[in-house]
Amino acid sequence: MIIFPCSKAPRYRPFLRVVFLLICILLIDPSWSLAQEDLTESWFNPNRVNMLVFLVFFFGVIIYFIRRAKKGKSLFIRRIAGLDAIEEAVGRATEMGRPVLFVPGIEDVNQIQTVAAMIILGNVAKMVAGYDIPLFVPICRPFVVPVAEERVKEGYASAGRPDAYNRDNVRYISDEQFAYAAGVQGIMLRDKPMANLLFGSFFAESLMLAETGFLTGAIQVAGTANIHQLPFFVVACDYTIIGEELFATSAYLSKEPKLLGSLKGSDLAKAVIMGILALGAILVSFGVIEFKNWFFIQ
Amino acid sequence: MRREIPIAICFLFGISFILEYFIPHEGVLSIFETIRQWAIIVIAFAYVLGIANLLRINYHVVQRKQRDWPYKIILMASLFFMITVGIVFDILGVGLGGIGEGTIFGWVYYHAQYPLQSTMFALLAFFIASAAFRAFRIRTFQASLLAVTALFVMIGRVPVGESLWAGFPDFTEWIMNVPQLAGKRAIMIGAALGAISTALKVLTGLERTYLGGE
Amino acid sequence: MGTAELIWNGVAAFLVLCIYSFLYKDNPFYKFAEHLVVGVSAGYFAMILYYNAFLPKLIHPLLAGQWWYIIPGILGLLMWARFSRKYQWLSRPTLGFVIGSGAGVAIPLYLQNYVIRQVHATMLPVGFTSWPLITNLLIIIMVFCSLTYFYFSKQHKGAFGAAATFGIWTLMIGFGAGFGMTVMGRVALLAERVVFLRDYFAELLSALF
Amino acid sequence: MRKFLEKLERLDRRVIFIFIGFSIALPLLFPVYTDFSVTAPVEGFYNAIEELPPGSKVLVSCDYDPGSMPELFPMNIAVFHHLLSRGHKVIMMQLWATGTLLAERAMTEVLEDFPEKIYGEDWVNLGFKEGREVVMVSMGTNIPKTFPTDSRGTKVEEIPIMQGVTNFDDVALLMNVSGGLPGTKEWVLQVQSRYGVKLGSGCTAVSAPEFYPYIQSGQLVGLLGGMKGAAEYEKLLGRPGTAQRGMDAQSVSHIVVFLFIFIGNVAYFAVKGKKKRLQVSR
Repeated sequence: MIIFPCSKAPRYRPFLRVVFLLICILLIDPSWSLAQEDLTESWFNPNRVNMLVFLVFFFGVIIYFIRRAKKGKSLFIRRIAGLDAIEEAVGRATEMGRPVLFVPGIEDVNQIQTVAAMIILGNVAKMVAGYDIPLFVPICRPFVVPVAEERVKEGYASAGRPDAYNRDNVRYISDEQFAYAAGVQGIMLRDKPMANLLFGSFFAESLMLAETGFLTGAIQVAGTANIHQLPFFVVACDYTIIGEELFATSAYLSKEPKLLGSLKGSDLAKAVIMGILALGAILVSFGVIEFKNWFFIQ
Repeated sequence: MRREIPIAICFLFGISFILEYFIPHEGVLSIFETIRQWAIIVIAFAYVLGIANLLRINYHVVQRKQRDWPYKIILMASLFFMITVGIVFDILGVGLGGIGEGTIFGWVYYHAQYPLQSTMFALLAFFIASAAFRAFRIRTFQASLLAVTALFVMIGRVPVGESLWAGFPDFTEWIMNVPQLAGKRAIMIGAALGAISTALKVLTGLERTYLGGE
Repeated sequence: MGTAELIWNGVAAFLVLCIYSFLYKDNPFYKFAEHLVVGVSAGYFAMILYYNAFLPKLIHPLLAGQWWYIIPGILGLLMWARFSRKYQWLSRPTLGFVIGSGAGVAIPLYLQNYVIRQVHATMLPVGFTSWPLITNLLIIIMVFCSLTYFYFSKQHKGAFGAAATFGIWTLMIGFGAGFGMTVMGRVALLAERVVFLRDYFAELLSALF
Repeated sequence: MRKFLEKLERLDRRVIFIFIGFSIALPLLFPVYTDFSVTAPVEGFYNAIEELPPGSKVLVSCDYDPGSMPELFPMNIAVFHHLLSRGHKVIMMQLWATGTLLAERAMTEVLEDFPEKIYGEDWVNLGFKEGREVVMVSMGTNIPKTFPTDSRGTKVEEIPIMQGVTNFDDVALLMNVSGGLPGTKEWVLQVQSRYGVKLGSGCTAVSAPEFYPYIQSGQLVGLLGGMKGAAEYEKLLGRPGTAQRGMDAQSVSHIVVFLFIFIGNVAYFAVKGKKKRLQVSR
């Protein structure tokens, strides 16, 4: 496919140049920076130049590091502790011969957190495959069902056990948040899984699931980027993967570890953000607010 | 082809939605609004898959008389009941069909689903107490920070706290506006960068595991 | 309250008690309520989607001659290819559409709301001369250290590790505060349920005697 | 003794459940109304309504759902009651589909005290409109165009209360009962900062801290945060409702949780258990 930037890199270069040029023009041309009252007829929103610059910078950095990793340059990434926690929980379940439960959150597959959860799910399936213990995946949104089925099936297949895959273990329960929680609690209470893995986008049901899981004596590992629910996971689970670590874990576990380059990219972006923050704070302290204002988005 | 076309579609729609963010043109916005509606339609179709999955699994349980099978009959019966009074009654023109106020569907919603839902939600009052009792032990420094802040904020929010120490509300406010806010911002920034890079990998087809194997 | 309403509310009160019986332990009443809520809510959502999405967003525009709505119709129908083992792959374009548009919508919004807006809001004047300025400095230091915790390219050792540790402390204080804040809301939920039960039994008693 | 402490350390959760249940139920069944002071944001909210000349038109946007109902419904009732008792006219609308029914229910309860108030003259429900911030902004240019009919299908031109209402300049005050998004934040950013309308908010306890800065900056005239805010407001109104009674339950249950944590720690230190549950990644 020629349109994909990474598979055929040289073809991508002219495109990048054009984008770069455009941004330069946008930044220099003063007519863009004059905020117009009525934008309904124009083709570019000048109030969002700052967003465009950031987006292009961030995309560029990520793609650069992924390409570097693909070329075989070694990139140092520290071990992500969440991985050990998942492996330990699944390991304990296999020792005890008790099921593993994977809860992928309650949002649809068009949410990035759910996609990250699906990537992790495939690898959990791979870990479980050899041991003849069931892997239950209760699901809240119908659209997630086919994706989860595929991921589990593929996980079993790549571990050489396609026969062990049981379609009935990927279960749609209900779209309604608390009905879903009730259904998952039912699985926890009656099938007694030894490892509860809760990854994805959770809301108020987080504590219900984690408390019921504790009651059944399971080892619980949870991960979410929903800040308001993190306190409950931290309190009630054995191990909690916080915010960005969820995406990092999924990057680590994804098919090509080389995609870890994206972690480097996001690290660089973080460093730049810290620099901007420091500079901005100093400038504002001295009464220069133009720099800060540039980051204002309407 | 079985993988390239889906990935191309993914890329195309993804990039267009990114561009849409920068285009304030009315015509363009209305096109994208239509496409957003499409996603809702497509998801509605997927619902049939969900219901089929639910019925298949529960039917298997009943057929094989596995544990708790009578309850699965209740589950399927209530599902069929809702669909019957919702659609079938409406199409047949039987009274009280359809959804909304004053229909059987509405009654069941107000007197079964709503109380069940809100009662499940209210179970959290109990769980939050048992979780606090168990976890808030002064074991390590980190655990103590967690426990002590939780206690302060908790007591500072109720009238009793204020009568214990007049400065409690202000102190709670400070915790919320300084350390809580700072931690929240850091998680937000990190998580957003992680999400964006994952999204980018999905769009460009670098991460395509969601499509499944061949 | 009329007799019909009394009976309907009686059903509701019974179901409430069924759920609360779970607090003692799992039992047939709870199992009944659990399966009922799953079945009813699945049916409920099917109806909501039928009346609020399928009919008004697809069928009505199509009947009104807006032919381009055939595209989501086809994409939706392709999902049903999942029922066949042989043609399962036909559902993939639809997956691509939903995931792609979701990711595309998310990217600028995440960047705007969770990155740039936050950066903008954190650029605060700092100093040592007054309490607000010191507080601002504290906020910036805490954001810095917490971000350090999410840094993957470097081992958490030495000064860097110390910063990350301070970052975790900040996160812990934040989580504690979040937990403490929520207790009130959860208690309010239970209070509302108690009031419902109290009112119902009061009505019931006055109706009976 | 040691055995007792060990038992206490790993107390059966059901004991906690019983205590929590009673600590919430008993104060609701036998209220005592413990006293508490009224905070400035609530006073600001109350005064904003008090200071209006009678007959002022107040727009109330009820943006919440059954999930946040326990906290916001008592507030909603109190606001309607206050407005009608001062002789103001209530124009209500919703940006959440689930809010319509709840707002109507709140009004029905309030109207029991004011049987003389007439729909269309003293209050009107414009109903729910999809579109979140877009609706807010378009109301800024033209309210009748945004809501051509009320929730009952009557044309806005035919409703007496809506005569002379074209945009935010024609309402004396805007009140938002906010359960999440879109809610107070959006009203502040999209409407208050653009059109300078006076805005008050009632929100859940969880989101209140987010809105406090708006009070400092004067963008909100007042704020009711969660059940506590509603209780303070009810106190000012001199009309004890669910919230004020709920505050007793809040105080008692919070003390109970506090005591349990305290007992747990005492027992823990006495036994010096080695169990390790809480970990955070390094």
